[in-house]
Amino acid sequence: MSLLEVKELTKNFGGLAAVSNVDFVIEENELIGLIGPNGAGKTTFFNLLTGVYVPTEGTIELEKDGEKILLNGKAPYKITDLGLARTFQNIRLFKELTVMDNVLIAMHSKKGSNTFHSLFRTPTYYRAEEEMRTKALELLAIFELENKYDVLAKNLPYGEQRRLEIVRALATKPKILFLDEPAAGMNPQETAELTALIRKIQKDFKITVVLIEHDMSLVMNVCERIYVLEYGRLLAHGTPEEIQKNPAVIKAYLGGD
Amino acid sequence: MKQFNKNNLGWLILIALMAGILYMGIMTNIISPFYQITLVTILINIILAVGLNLVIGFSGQFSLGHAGFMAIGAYSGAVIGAQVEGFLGFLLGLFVGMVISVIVALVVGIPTLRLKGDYLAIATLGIAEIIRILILNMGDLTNGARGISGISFPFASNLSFIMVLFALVIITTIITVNYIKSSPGRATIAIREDEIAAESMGVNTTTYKVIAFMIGAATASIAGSLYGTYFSVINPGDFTFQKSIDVLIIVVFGGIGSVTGTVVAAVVLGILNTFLQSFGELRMIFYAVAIIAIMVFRPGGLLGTKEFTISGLLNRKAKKASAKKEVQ
Amino acid sequence: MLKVKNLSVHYGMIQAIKDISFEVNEGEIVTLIGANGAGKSTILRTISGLVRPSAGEIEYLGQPIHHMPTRKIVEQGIAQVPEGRHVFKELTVQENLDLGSFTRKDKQNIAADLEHVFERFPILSERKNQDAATLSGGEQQMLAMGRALMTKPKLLLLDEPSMGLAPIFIKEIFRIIQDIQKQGTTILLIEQNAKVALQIANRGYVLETGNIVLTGTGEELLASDEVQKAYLGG
Amino acid sequence: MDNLVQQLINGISLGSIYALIALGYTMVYGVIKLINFAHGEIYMVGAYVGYGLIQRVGLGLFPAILISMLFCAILGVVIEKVAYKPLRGATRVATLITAIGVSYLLQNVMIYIMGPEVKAFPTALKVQNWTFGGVTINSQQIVIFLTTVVLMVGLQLIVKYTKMGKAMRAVSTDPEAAQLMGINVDNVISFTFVLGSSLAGAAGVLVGIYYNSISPLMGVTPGLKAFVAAVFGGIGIIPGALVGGYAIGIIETLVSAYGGSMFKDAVVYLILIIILIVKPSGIFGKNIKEKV
Amino acid sequence: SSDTTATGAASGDTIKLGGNFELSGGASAYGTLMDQGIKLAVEQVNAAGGVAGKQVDYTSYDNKSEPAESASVATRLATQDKVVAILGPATTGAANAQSPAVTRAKVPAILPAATGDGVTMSGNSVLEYVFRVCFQDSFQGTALAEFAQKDLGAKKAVILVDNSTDYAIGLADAFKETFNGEIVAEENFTAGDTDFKAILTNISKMDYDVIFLPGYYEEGGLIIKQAREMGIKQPILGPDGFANSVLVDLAGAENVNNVYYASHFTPNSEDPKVKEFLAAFQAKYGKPADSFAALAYDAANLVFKSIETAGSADPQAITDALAKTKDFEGVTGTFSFDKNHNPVKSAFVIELQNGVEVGNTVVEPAK
Ligand SMILES: Nc1ncnc2c1ncn2[C@@H]1O[C@H](COP(=O)(O)OP(=O)(O)OP(=O)(O)O)[C@@H](O)[C@H]1O
Ligand SMILES: Nc1ncnc2c1ncn2[C@@H]1O[C@H](COP(=O)(O)OP(=O)(O)OP(=O)(O)O)[C@@H](O)[C@H]1O
Ligand SMILES: CC(C)C[C@H](N)C(=O)O
Ligand SMILES: [Mg+2]
Ligand SMILES: [Mg+2]
Repeated sequence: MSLLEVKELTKNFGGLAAVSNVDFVIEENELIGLIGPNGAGKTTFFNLLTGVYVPTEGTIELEKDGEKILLNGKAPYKITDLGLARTFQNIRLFKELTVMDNVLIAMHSKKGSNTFHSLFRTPTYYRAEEEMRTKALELLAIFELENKYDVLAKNLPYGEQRRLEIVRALATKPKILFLDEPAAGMNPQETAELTALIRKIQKDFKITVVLIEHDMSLVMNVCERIYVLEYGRLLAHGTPEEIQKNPAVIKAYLGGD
Repeated sequence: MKQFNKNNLGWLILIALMAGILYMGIMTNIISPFYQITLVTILINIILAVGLNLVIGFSGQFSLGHAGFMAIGAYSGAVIGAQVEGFLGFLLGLFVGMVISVIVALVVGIPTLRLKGDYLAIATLGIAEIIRILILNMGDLTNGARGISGISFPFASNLSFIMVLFALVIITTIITVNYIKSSPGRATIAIREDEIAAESMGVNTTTYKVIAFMIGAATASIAGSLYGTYFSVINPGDFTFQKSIDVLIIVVFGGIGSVTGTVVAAVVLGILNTFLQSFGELRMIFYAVAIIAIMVFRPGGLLGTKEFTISGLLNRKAKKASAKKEVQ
Repeated sequence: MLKVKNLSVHYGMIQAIKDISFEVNEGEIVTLIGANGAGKSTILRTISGLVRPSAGEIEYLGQPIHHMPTRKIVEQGIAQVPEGRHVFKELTVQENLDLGSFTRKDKQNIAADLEHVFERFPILSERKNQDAATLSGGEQQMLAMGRALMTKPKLLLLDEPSMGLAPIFIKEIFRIIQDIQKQGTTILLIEQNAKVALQIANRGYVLETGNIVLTGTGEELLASDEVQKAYLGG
Repeated sequence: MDNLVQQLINGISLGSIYALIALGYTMVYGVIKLINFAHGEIYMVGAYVGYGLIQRVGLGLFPAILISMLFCAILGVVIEKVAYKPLRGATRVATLITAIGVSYLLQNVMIYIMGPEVKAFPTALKVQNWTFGGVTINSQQIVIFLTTVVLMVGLQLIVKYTKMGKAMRAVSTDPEAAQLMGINVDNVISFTFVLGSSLAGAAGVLVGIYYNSISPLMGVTPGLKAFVAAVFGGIGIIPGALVGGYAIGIIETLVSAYGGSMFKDAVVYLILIIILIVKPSGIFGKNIKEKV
Repeated sequence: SSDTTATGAASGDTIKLGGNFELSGGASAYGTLMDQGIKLAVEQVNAAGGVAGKQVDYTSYDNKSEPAESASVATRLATQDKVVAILGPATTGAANAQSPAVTRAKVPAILPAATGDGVTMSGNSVLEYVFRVCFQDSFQGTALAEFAQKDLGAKKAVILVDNSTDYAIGLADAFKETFNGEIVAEENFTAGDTDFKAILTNISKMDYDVIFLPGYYEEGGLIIKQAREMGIKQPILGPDGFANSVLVDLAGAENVNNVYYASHFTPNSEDPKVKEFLAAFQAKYGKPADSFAALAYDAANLVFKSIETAGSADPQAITDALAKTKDFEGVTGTFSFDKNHNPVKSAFVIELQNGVEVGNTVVEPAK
């Protein structure tokens, strides 16, 4: 089977179906785009996959070591442990902590020493700590943030905050990385740089990236497949070329020129 | 890594120095019996407040139930101290109190720590009150409202008690600091910063909240045992909501999230309190005005979230130089 | 209409705005462009009185306003769509829009204006009784815009109004901006989407770490190499 | 049966008093998200002002209540300006500690001026008892009950339907955006304190009359209970404060009535905790999960 | 310190006396009155030429109504200020916390009103430096139980107890032990409560002859009022905690019928000493003295007398003299100390009708 299979996923808020009957497949090493008008249900869809919301109906299944694991209703931290990581549409860094700490926190479930070792500062603790820091610096270097390791997250300019969010998500060692509007608030120049970075990490880390974005220069450039949502439903699905030509998508989302 | 050791060494020297000063001071009676009481109160308050700071300042969970755990420790110490002779009884009481507190913290923490902000505050306050009311109604075991007096004091002198107390202050503080500066500690701080993001980074928020709560409970219990042992009388009226507030004031005063700030605040408030003894009816008026004034002028507390560090002290010059470079 | 003279703004020790001057004339669309952290939002916040300048003056309709409290500035007819939307999360969409007209005296026109906002943003009408907190990012952006329109401002300050909007709606939003300009509202616009912003703007200023480094008409700036390279991605 | 009805009446009249104080708590909380620990002390000051006016000056009940409300309103605004306003940007615990400081201050200044001991409140209202079957109810209970309900409805109307009410809710969610709407945030907050504190003042006088007893520490227990009541109902929600107040009054009374007087507070807290576990934002609290 | 009432004599010529009182916090209503009672005694003795020719210098500190503070204040007085004797604290809890400190410093402490059983004891042995001038709770509880069955002829009693104070609980226990009849019900309240209707409604349906109400006048007054308004007519019996005129104010004079309480002294006494004390107190403070002020006044005078008998202001000498106290004539009665440093003195049970004292019964201590 595929890496992740979503079947007939539905989320209702009161009378409103924010996500409705969506089928979605993620394979290994892909770059997938998720687009759609405002309020189409894209963020809600991410929230369902990462455990922030519990689906009203439908299934989310992850394949791991040849087994299928049902993700419905699992706590977010468990889903992260299983290899799904994300960034947030409204940046949610640990603002009062340093860049380094932000990354170390994300590593903790994989590498951190346990409570006992930390309380009594055993050699294991020092070894684990040292390893984590080295690893974190490596990750930060990819995003050119290594020199800012001791800056408080809130003091970073906006663009760097977005990048740090990606580093932090990567630090959880995900198989699938979900990015929610990573280019929002960036100018075209910065967006272009980000585009290259996303390609690079997808290749280097051998992961799948799923991204929500309204900036078509980014989406059409990097994504291999695109899903389009409208009113919670799947409106279309295909390659960038197909989507750009799809009249329904043009009408609902892209707008004609 | 080198820096790390230098820093630790610095602290070690400072602690040894302080222990030496205390020892000599008490031996020579320069720290008179009266100042010893103030000292004991301050040291006990440090244990209480450091633990509460872990819960409130670092894990971001607003607990108003500290007095309940202190009561558990005090009563365990008193009851067991009466059964088991000597120092062993003291240790056993200390230990049993910790175990009970940790179990209570675990059992009530799991369901209630899901609550947010003021709802959690009220729930924890409720737990402390329930503990207190149970103690009040435990018949001959706790002696109800009459409390327990003549609690055993298995120390050769005040000096030896104070040295043991000092050691416990150091141990609990080091454990707390070690915890904060470790991977689980960082996970705990992440919860304070943004619970949803923390969970999405793989942090099991319930676990870490409960661990912080349990460490806080254990240290409060230790403080309670020491309190009962030293002052020899306890009754349920000593562990009301008011006591939790007193500790909270120390934490906020020092700066939420600053361990060294907590220590400084405990010392400052301890001295202020003793100083105000002679003001009779005006005492609490001055105290209240002091609280308001300090909060108005230093809303972040004495140290904010900063820590006083030895390495900071050592590096002060180096940093100044490099800061200049950056500007140019 | 708006004259900013030798303005400096500090956040603690950091100087975010360094002695800049510019002006906006009645009926114009003026845009401020610049990289992240250049100080664009700070300027808007200072005009609205949310941040106090450390030096310099701001004059609006010939009257200094840099000492006025925000609400007075709003009463004079300066509205803002702030960065990060700042909708009233615990209130419904309808209540948010009502608050837009809080200081208005012409009660009789309010209902019509509300209709107008709903026409422009049909989704808000569908979500009328929903709490703003649960709106999607883009919906919140529309609400912030709608709310500002309800104040019927003489001068509208827009801080990245297209952020998080779907492409089809970005076009719509710029159309709306031009519309309200036609109806007589003056506009000071910040946009990451510098290209479109410069296309509709009468004039623009380029900001770099708190300084104005370039100024000109929309076309001039669009044609400038520097702007092309730094802000338009090629 | 009579007994149960009588106890319910007892519970409701006790609950009315908690509710009356809780309303002010919740008002202030709703707007500036501050647990105004000094609220119980404003209630106490209200009672003393009423005492002074009736006992020493010889005024009648209604002028005394009005003047006391006025006095407390001014006091509330002064406290806000001096002690809370400078902390607006600070953490909420910092403001909480300041509020505790203010509450100590008011208690001890009152002790300094009036002495620490309990004082008997003059009987300013003739008590009329009515008995139906085995059940007795008196005029004061009815007055307090009606006052509480009327005030609750009044407050709710103000907050929901007036322009000021809208402004209050706007300030509550986003003070900065509220300014951008032309709202005078300082005025709104002052108004909130005027409302909340004058309510406390009225409550002080009414309770003084009802129990016939006032003391400088009289605000502590009801203050705490009122806070619990506000949490019970969902902090910031006006009908919630009322329901929370009644819930606590009735639980306390019934627990005492059926042999648990030793445990009445413990039972109240236990029920509170259980309710919060089921409904983490109180009975009326909206449990919106934060939109991510 | 601001609370000094020295009259200007050089320090060598003064006797330093310390006060450890609840001047702030929950028990400040008692502590403050006691402090005032002592200041009056000091003023009078200084005006009359002092004690053994020396002026008395009285310093009091606030213990915040907290045990730890009480230990701190006692230590401060004994070791820093080097007082020759300590007066206070008011309550049993604070007194217990003070005992180790005075024992260590070997300075006598005289407790005006700490009535808890065993306050002067450590296990089975007496604390050498701790004395009190009030009777203890078990004596009072016993006396009231006997009064209930003998004088009131009660067979069935209801107990309403303040479960938050050791004082009230001790009283209730002693009462239960002595009372031969049936205890129909025991209900609890907490100091600071104002609404007692729930428990009163409960007992209003029961059959009994007397209500025993161990607690203080603050709650006692309100309970009397609410009970009488509810139509409960049985006699109400209270401890010395009722001995304050505010009790009647709180309850309303018309409700205070069939109310009896134990007291250390009666303001209606014909004894000139008592009259003089009451007048002097009223003149100095503008309010009536209650029994707590009277007890503190006695405690101070007892110290003065012991210094005179000892002929020295040395703490140990004072302690020895105190222990030998015989027939000390105070405003709260004439008493001697037993071997446990408790005064052997009689109690009054005062009867109130329509809010006024109509009579009293003297209860002699058991021999
Ligand atoms: N908790 C909620 N309660 C009610 N409605 C909700 C809730 N969360 C989301 N919605 C509604 O569900 C719809 C989908 O929202 P979602 O945030 O997923 O949109 P989106 O596709 O991410 O949009 P955008 O591109 O603007 O971010 C929106 O109309 C929103 O108003
Ligand atoms: N509240 C604050 N405290 C301290 N520094 C601040 C604060 N707000 C902004 N700054 C700093 O001031 C500078 C200007 O920020 P501003 O938000 O005005 O930039 P901007 O041009 O709007 O950037 P963006 O495109 O990211 O919105 C930045 O360096 C920023 O870090
Ligand atoms: C002053 C009194 C109220 C003290 C009380 N008799 C007690 O022991 O504790
Ligand atoms: Mg979205
Ligand atoms: Mg900006």
